Amino acid sequence: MEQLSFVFRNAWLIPAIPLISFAVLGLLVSPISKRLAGIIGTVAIFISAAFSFLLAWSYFHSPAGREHTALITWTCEWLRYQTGLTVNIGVLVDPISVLLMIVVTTVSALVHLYSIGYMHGDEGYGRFFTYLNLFTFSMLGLVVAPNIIQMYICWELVGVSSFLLIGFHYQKPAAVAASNKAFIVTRFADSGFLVGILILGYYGYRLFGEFAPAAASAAVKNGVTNLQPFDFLYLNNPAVLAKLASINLHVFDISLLTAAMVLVFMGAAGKSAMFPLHIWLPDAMEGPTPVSALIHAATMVVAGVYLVARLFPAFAASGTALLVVAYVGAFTSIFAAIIGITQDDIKRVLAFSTLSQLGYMMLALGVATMEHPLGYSASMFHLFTHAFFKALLFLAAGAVIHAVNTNNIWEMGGLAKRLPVTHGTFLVATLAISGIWPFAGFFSKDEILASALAGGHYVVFAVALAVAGMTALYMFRIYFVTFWGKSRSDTAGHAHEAPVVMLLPLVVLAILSVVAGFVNFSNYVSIGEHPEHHGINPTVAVSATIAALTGIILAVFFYTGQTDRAAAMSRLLGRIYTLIKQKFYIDEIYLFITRRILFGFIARPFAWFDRNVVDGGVNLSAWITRTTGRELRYLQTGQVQVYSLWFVGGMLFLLLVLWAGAR
Amino acid sequence: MLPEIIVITCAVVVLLLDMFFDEKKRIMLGPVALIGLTAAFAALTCFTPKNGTILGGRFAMDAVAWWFKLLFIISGLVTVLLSIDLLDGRVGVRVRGIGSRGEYYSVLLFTISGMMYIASSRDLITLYVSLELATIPLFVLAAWRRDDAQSGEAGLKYVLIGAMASAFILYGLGIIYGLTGTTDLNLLKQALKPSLALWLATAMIVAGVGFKLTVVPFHMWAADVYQGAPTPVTAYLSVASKCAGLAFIFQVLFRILGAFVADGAMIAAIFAAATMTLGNVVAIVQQNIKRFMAFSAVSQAGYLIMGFLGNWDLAVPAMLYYMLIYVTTNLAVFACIIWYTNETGKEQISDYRGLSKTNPLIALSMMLALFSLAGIPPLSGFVGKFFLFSIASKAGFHWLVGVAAVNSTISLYYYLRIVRQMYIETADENAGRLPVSGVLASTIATLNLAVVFLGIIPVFYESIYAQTGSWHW
Amino acid sequence: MIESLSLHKPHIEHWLVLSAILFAIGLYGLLSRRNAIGILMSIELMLNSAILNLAAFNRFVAPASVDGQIMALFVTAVAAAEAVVGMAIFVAIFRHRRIIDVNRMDLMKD
Amino acid sequence: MGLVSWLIAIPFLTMLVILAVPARNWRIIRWIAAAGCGSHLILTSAVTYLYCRAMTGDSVNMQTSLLTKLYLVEKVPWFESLGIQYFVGIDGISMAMVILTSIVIFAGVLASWYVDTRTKEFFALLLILVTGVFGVFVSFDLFLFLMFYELAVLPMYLLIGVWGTGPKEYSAMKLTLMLLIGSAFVLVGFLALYHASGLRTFDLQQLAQVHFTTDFQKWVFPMIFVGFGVIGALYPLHTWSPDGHSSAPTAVSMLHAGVLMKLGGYGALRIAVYLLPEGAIAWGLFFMVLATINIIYGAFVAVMQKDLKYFTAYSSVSHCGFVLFGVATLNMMGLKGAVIQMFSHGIMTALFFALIGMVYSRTHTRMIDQMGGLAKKMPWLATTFYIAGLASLGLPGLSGFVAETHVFLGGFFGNMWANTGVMKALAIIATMSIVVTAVYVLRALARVFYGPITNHDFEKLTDATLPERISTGLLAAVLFAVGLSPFLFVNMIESSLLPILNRLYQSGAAALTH
Repeated sequence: MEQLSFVFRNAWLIPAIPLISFAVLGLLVSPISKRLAGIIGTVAIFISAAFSFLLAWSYFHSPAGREHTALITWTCEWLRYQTGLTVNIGVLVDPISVLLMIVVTTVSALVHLYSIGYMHGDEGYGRFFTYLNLFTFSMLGLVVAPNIIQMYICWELVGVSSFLLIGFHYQKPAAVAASNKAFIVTRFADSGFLVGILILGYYGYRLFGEFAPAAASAAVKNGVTNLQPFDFLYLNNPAVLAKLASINLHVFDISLLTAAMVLVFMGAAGKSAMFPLHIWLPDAMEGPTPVSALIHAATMVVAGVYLVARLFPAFAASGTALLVVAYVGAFTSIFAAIIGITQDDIKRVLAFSTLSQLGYMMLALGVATMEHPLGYSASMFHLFTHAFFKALLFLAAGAVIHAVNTNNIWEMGGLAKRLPVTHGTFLVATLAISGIWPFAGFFSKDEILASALAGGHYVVFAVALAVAGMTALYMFRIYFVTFWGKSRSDTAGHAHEAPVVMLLPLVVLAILSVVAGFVNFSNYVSIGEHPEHHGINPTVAVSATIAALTGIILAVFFYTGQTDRAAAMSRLLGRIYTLIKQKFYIDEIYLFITRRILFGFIARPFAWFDRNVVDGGVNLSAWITRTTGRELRYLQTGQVQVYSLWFVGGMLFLLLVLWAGAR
Repeated sequence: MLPEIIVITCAVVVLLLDMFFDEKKRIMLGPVALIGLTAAFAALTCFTPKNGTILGGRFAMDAVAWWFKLLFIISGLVTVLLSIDLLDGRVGVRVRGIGSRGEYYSVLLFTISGMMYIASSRDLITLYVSLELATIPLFVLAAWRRDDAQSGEAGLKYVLIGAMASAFILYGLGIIYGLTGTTDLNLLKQALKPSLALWLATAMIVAGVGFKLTVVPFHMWAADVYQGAPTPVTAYLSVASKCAGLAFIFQVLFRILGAFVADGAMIAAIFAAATMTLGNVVAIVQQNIKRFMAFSAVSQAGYLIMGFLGNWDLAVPAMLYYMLIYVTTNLAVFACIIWYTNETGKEQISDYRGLSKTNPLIALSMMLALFSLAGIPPLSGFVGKFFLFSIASKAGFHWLVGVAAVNSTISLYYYLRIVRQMYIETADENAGRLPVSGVLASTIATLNLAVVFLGIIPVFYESIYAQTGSWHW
Repeated sequence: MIESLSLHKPHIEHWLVLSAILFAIGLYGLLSRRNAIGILMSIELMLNSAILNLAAFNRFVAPASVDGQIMALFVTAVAAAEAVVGMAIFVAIFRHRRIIDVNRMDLMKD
Repeated sequence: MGLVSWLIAIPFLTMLVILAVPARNWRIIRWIAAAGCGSHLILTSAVTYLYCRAMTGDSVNMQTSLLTKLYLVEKVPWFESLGIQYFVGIDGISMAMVILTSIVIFAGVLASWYVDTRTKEFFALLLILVTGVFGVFVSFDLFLFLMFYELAVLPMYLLIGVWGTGPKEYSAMKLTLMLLIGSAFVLVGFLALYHASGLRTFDLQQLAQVHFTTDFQKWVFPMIFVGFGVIGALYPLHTWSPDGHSSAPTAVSMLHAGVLMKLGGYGALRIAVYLLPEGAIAWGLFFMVLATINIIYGAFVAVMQKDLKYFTAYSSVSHCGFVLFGVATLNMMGLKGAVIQMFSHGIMTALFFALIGMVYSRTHTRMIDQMGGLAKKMPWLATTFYIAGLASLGLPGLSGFVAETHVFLGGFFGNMWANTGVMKALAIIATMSIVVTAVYVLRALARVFYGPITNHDFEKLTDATLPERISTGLLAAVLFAVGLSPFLFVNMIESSLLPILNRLYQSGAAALTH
């Protein structure tokens, strides 16, 4: 293969720059000058963003880019578990990683910029930017990971940086609780992921001798010199996958591959907050709004989707795992959408909409196959567009909250004229997410629906269609309630527009969420031999638009003018309404399981057992010894004749033993 | 034979001087005894060959005998050093009825000479007589404090049981004489045939010696006698009398019963296990430090007789080396106890509260000595025990090694009780620094150096091994 | 009958049995007497039985040599010494505490 | 006197110097101690450099060697007639442990900078203890090993008994006795080895060439393993650890949890597994099950703890379970993981105890629910505490992750003798512990440092002082260093693990054939 150009060879700079700036900020700057910390952090990300655009450009204009082949542009040995099982950290450049790099750096850069305004005057200002840089680094490291171990490492690192950022206001108990919850839930998911890695690594290692030569020769064009069992290029190798799929695990009669992939998907579901591991995401909204925009809308939460896409051939090779992905995704999307309709906290509504959009992406992946990879591209496409308008929604919401100091939409209202820019951008984003032509969401959603239909998953298609309608409903619900009508609180009465440094990102993102849809995406991102090019499919487009419009109309009907219709409706639904409003009591169920079952029935008994039985045993032996001594001392009666008696007895015993021993 | 002669002469000289001196001059007696013992020491180390016989083979020297004599002289020397302050009344708390130094020293010297004879007598007669010469004066010493009820009682108990033991021994020796018709140890060995009579004799003799070695169940006297006797005498009893017992049983087992010793391993193991365990568990609950030391001594005897499990080329040196270490270590502990009793007249373990505050150095030495008794490296006790355990392990008694090792852990528990009193418990507010006489200070220091270095410097063990490893009896 | 007895020369077994009986009596006394002096006497008895043994053995086993007799002599002296020491200590205690009963001599126990 | 002897000698000499200084000027004493340990740190780095330079050449031909290659060896006959000798040297495993100890004691001295009661005795005892520890790690003669081992255990009694808190006498006695009972088992095993070999030597390398009979190995291995397991907190012999650690003063907890508990794993690996491979093969699975219990059980019990020190002690039980687990897997990754975990847990838990001590010295409570919001007042302590916590829950980038993945992979890869299915199951169970660990660590730390300040006395608390910052900063830095560049560390130890494995495979193959 030809010598890689400068850009490729130095692609490692994209994650490295934020890392360096993180180290510099954490150790040197933020103790000294907070203001400087903000600037440095932001600039660093902008540089890295520029670099990633450069990379994207040169990749898609390179022969490799045109046929979607991955390139390992930089690699070095990090850890050798044993000979033949080495982890080489590196940079993998392929369509989706490039895509994600663009998304991450862009959104991150804009969020940094926004935060300069938003976090102004916060005493943790420097810390905030340090954490943001850490996050950006970890996310980029995850994106470029060429092997599953590096993926896992950065996976954990994004987890911890999200933990730090959710709990940023560590004196707010709610924030602390939310951060712990987020970390622990994802950690639980990651344990599944780790077991999946163990399985893949072990069998990959066992089969390595068999398949490595072929895989390695195949991998040469990707610029890999020494292939390792943990590398994606090896794990995605069809021959290996076929072999793994043929091994039957004798529990539930599923193949080894399926087991491994389902476990891996558990990790993905945790990170992307799929049902039933979604509970942490709504609480994560306790974090500062820019964090929600960056981590919990645009980038980190799509890591799960990215992981599935990264291992897509493996998922595809085990059909079952892919079906699991599809149905979990579909269920989550509708489940979250239903809840979203009833929430009052603007950020929580957005969180639930994020859930449902992530479900969308998952189901898109689930309906794709190696032969018909439309869903694959569609999912990535939606990831791409969603990143922009969802980030925009959050940032705009942030601007609103910044103005009215409340999250409750019922304390807002009539903000349209007071916050014109925010209102405009928010409207754009709302239209985009509702999938109205010509906004970005329209195209990506349309592609997803088309792929579902083409894949013949009619249930999924129906669900997706319904979700499209609901999305429009709840989005316009908060839109109307927030910006129209008359203001329902005096703070909302005289709210002021945010500073320019905050509005600028809004505008940029608004533009992006308009134009992003016109990218002919599947040219760039696809998988398999024959990429499918997708034009507008009229039936799908029409049905989707109708669904969206229905949603909007319903929103208009319920939430414009005097708003007692909504109340009436909820009263009509009664129980069901409260059930939905309480998010189906999932949190309470979890609490019950952990507190009552795990702690009450395992941890506490163990603790008791340890203190009383195990330790008791030790003390008992000591007590026995002491008591024996106390009893035996009474042999010493002080009576000389008793002593003599013992003497004689001993003599006789000795005689007996000698005599017995002699004969 | 020169050292024995010197010791006896010295004893006589001391006695005579005691008659002719007046009270003021009697202060010279202690030094005289010291000079005598030092001379004997010099004579032994410089002028005494490690083999050879006189008196027609009735009295013989060999390496084992040589080392035993060394031990006896050392313990005698130290005992005199420890007694001087008490006898001359340079103490914090005067004890009445401790006078008459002359007799004290001469009696002490007589026992020493008797023990020295045991090691090298080659005839039943001399063996028995020297044993008695070593024992009877001890009765006197134990009861030394005429007007102290405990001391008297200790003496009486000691004399009664001691006499009984010697009667048993004598009867056993008589039977052996009857079986062979000779009293010459060298001839006895070939003449003996296994028979019930022989087992009876053996049982009686071993029981009698077990009394001196404080082997369970012949140990009962020890607690009371140790507690009642004057502390220096207790110190002497705890080391010298045990040494004498060992020397005697060496004579009996190796010279008389040499042919049958190997069969006795199991018995030795049983007695060892019983002795160390009983000694330890009872020592746990003691309050009086002398009585406590008695039980600790019992358990040490238990470790000691692990040496009788075979492999004599290793066992004999191991036992001798252990005896050497035991003598120094135990005397080191007793030196501290004697000092404390001299200054305060207290004997309870709890009285040692906060000693590390008032007299840090003595507390340190006592702690070192105690740890050495417990067998904590790098102190000599560890090495000594380790070699004995190794004997047991080589003989295949792994269970006994386990028992012994666990026992030494238990023993650590009660030694730590004293350490805790000295270091962890806080002293009474009015407790001040107690004076230390030069003699005691130097003795304690020397003994502790020995305690530390015997475990690190291999030369002593190596020479014992070289001389007695190939000891043919 | 008297003659028959007188004609019948005592043999070694007789002496041994006698000494054994003496020893046993002594032991019994040692274990049972309450009076310290009695105990000392019983010990003397045990020692003397041993002496008797030695003499007998010398006479019957090794008549050529005199080791046994010598030993007997030595032991007599030793026994005397022991008795003396014992008596002395006992006297000291008696002077001090006015008791002869060894059962009450248990200041030190446990 | 070679460098390795100096490794042992420096703390001892420092102790002598301290004894020479009059007790009243304790400030000087602590400076002396710091200087001594600092110089020891320098020496250690020098030795490390020498070792690495010498090792890189040889690591190739270790692939098939049955004898571990030692560097900087010193061999002096001692009790010659019994084949006892002063035999010290360095190989990868001991190197790692020496580095660990050197760092921890330096940090420990700095962490106990404000001990003002009986300072002289305190530092003297501390240094004796460390002398023993270094001795154990570099000695390759079983007698010497045992000697240093007990020397290292005993000072603990006084250190806890005098300077401790709470039921200190009880805990101190319990700890000392349990550990010495353990060493009693070890003693039995050593003597059995000594005599069974018939060589009349305690030389580890000569014993390693003897083939002991299978039956012999089958009863001696558990003896030695359990004996070391006691100090390695092997379930159910771990109960000295919570009491001991909670009563011990800061530096002592650091050393004890950080270093002494490693003696167990070290001995089990270096002596039990190395000398008795067949025994290891026979008993591996059994001890693996126990270790798994350690891991899970310790974690769950830690969830329930109210006292920070108990909390850390139980997490130590759980983490030392990883060490024993790794040893029991009997394969490369497992053993390597065990060694790395020893190192990583040593540093991590030392950091934990140091911080607990510092927090306690400010708040005068260790009860988790009596604290709160301390991060506001002591950001440094909070940050380092979180670093330690994240390391203990195995966050990548910190040393814990490297160790744990090694152990998990080791368990999952299994070995050719035990039932791999069971081993996989155990490995998966062990993996679940990372969740529980996350739960208890985060809950406790959040309770202590986050949230609003509950107690108004905490308003005027201060952050760490300079010595404390150096001590904790050093430890945290090491955590990062190992976590970010494990390759340095791993290559250092790998070549020394090969002989152990080669012996295992050799005798394991024999065991499989008949």
